[in-house]
Amino acid sequence: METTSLAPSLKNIAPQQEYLLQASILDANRDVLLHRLRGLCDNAESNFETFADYEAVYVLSFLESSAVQQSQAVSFRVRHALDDPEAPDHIRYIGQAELGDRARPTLVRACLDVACSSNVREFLQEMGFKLDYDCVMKGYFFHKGRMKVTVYKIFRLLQPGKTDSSNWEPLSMSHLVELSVVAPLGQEQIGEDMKNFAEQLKPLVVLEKFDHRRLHN
Amino acid sequence: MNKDTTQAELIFQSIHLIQKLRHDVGQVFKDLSDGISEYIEEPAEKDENDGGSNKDVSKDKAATQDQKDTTGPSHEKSEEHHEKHRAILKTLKKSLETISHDFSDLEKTGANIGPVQMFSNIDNLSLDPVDKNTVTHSQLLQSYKWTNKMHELSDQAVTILGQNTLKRTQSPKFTNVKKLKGNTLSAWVAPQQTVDQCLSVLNQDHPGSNFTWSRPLGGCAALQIEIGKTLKAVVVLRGLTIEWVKIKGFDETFKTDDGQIDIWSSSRYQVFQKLTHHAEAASLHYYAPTKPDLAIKSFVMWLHGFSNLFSVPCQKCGKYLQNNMPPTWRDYRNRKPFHDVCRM
Amino acid sequence: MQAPQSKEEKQLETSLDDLLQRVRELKQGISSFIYKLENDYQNISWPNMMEHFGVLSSGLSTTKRLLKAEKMPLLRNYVLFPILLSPDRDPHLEKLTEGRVLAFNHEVVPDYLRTKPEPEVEEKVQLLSVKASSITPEVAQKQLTALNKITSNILDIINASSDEWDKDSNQKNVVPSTSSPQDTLTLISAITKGSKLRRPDPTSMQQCPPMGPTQQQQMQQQQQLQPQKPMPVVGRVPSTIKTNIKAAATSHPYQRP
Amino acid sequence: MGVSCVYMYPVPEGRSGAHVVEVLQKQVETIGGVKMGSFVVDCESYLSIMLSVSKTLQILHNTEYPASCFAVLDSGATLVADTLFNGLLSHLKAYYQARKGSKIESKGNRYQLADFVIKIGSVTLSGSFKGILVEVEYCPSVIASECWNLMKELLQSLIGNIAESPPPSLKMKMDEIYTPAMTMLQYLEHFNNFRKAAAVSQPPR
Repeated sequence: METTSLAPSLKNIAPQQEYLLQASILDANRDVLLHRLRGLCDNAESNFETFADYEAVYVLSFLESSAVQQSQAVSFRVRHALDDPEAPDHIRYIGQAELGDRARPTLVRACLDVACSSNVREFLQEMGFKLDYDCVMKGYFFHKGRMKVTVYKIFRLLQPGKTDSSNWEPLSMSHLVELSVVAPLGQEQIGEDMKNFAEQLKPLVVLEKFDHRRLHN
Repeated sequence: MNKDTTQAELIFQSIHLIQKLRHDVGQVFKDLSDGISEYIEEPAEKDENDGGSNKDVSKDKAATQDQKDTTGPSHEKSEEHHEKHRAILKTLKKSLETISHDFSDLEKTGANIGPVQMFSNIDNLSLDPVDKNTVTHSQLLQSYKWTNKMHELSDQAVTILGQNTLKRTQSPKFTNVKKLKGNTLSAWVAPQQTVDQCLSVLNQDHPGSNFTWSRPLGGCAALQIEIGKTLKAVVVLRGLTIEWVKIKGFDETFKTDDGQIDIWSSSRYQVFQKLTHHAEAASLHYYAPTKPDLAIKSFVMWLHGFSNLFSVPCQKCGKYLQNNMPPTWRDYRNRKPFHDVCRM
Repeated sequence: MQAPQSKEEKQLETSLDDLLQRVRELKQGISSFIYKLENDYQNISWPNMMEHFGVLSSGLSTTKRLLKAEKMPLLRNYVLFPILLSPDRDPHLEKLTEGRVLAFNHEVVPDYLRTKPEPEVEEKVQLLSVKASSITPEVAQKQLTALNKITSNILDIINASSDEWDKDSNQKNVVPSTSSPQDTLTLISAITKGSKLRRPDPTSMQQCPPMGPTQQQQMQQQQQLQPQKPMPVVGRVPSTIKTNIKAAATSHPYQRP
Repeated sequence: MGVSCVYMYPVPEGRSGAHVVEVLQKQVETIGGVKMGSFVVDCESYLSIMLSVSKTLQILHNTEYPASCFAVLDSGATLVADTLFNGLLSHLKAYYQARKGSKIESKGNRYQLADFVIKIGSVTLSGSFKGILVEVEYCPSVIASECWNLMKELLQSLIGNIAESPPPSLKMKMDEIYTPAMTMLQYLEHFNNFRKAAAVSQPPR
């Protein structure tokens, strides 16, 4: 029964982990950081890569949502590039963040990226998902090796569903800075590399592993 | 030209004089080396060698006189000896005179020869002592071979093209320049505005298709036509002349990975490869250098006939498929669909 | 006569021996220090150096103490009188001085047997002491205070500027407040938990009146009494709201740390 | 990518499925088809649990699109995603669970004939043979209504009158630009039919 030629590609989905460090930078100091990143990262000769994504988070939870089961709620982040109409939509599943012990340099969480067709929003809703919240992220993107650095601003949508820029309202006067690597499970070396990289951005931004449990909604 | 020929004559003359001079000088040395003893036999040889010039004749006379003297009685030996010496000196003097005469002649002609003009650096080639190090020779040889070949091939091409009535290139050799001059030029030197205007008119005339054009290299327009949802074509225009046609499927693209327009790659579908061939033929068929806008108009109209490529059966056999291909041919006049094998 | 004399001599002899011993030790200390400085200077450390100096100074002070000791006869009472000066090389002397003094001649004797400073130096000292004694105590006092004043002034200036300098460099370290932790928190919680991005559920309006994000935050900070005010939980349908409120009011299931 | 039509080819009484497949393959080879590898289309059903309305999620894969995964809901809404979508499903275990023994697949040879691709697949439901599906794809065209007559000509020469009209799930979308998802919907329809037939002949325990 499992002898189909498709079997290998389906069964061997290596669990991917995202290693993450976060920080923020005030808008006024953004350019300094951008120039430093440009020098540190690959493709220094080309211009900044920008992105503008619309992200909507969909949650699937039981109807009889008692608080205990709430923790079982599954949320998918659906992303859609506003600046590149050709790019496919994107579902991202992010697991619970693990802090690990103190020695571990970064936050680690399960992560799964799936590109999909653009009817994904309706499809998820039909599956029983509900829109939790949405926002627009606009900013810059760098990469160095497999490390990815994003510097972006988060915008609230004043009116639901409208994604043109007149409908945006910035959430704060800062840009969020994220340094992340998506890699198969158990590559602890990456954390060290990221730590070293983050070290070079000090004291402009201090990238840290943030305890997400500390956050209140 | 005239100067060159006189120059050559002069050089020839002076070479001749130099030869003569050498001969005379050689004679003098020979006389000297022979001395008195051998003197007798010498004139005979001399007689054989040269008898042309006046001076030689006079020398001969002296020689014959000497011969007579030698045959004289022996008691006059000492006097005879004297005579001999005198004769030798005389001939010597005479030949030296000829030499000086010839030499002055040579000097005169030499003065007339102007300095040879240096035409190019080629002249310096001979000065290069290490010709083994330079590859010039083999290269020259190679290029000579190639020019020869090219010459040969172009000759053949001329004869072949001469027989062909379908002429796309205007050359005084093939066509009557005076007749076509004004119009032909405008066919491929049409200003961009004219081309743009013509294309937008075409776009309006064919509502089912979508025309877009760009000029990736400046002058020539690369026109992309989408006909219905059936096919895409790229047409390269020089002015208003069709230079290149490619046809691909609706789901294929004329873009390379880096966003450049790609006019070279062929469709992966056999149908559109076939259509490309037909369209190339059609672009020649509709070629009209005098009325370029009409030519492109009728070509586009013909191309538009493929909008029903998959949905119309062949006019002759009434079938949709022949060799697993739809009717890929459209008649030039009435644009009726035929299979490739069904047209006459 | 013999006995006391010999006793005195004996004392002198022993004390001289002692002295010699001390000086030799001192000399050894100096030479080893010099040796170290010349040949092993890479490894010498500051504390090491200070240690050497300490040894030397203690050696000097013991020598001094020895000279002042009671047992020590007054050496000053002894006169050293050079009987013979000779320009010739004296191998015995050379050996005794370890090659430093080759001959006991006119050149070295004045330097080695000197008991007073050089006349020129003496003159200068004389001059200065005369000058010092010529100043009246009042004038001296005045000058002293003036000097003190100037010194303290300078000290003040130096201190002030050094303070300023310190402050400057401190400020430089402080200035790059390029990020605000508050913003970081806001942004991360927005991106991970969706706070301040979530639209108030129209059905649960009555329960949680819509308010501006900043206002809401202030509220949260001020009203520490009820920080666990339940946010609208997305995904609930209206029918279940009542039970939710009840649950929240009685005991909230997740206590935040 | 082009227009595909999928038809069920009946197995006459008393003939083995393998034999009928063989005959069909011979036939394709006679008209000039060249064998170009094999193909598999598979489908698995996931049932929703604990949701107010019961929902079925069908997950299909096709070797023609090896990096894609097709998810279809009851309404016919189709999501085309990376094969990694299977990984997402594992996170939804609490809500959607795979129905046991629902795995059905069509497997067989793939033939190329000019611009046509012909696939003859034998259908197996949890390991046992259920029938034959024939897929004919005409690659150059993207509009089903345009090339239907042309395809019909080839289809009829191959499987006869079964291909009298376009497949029912395609009928509504004849004038749209054809997408691979439409092929998958046709397969799903056939798979559902096979499942129903199996359920009838084999009453549920």
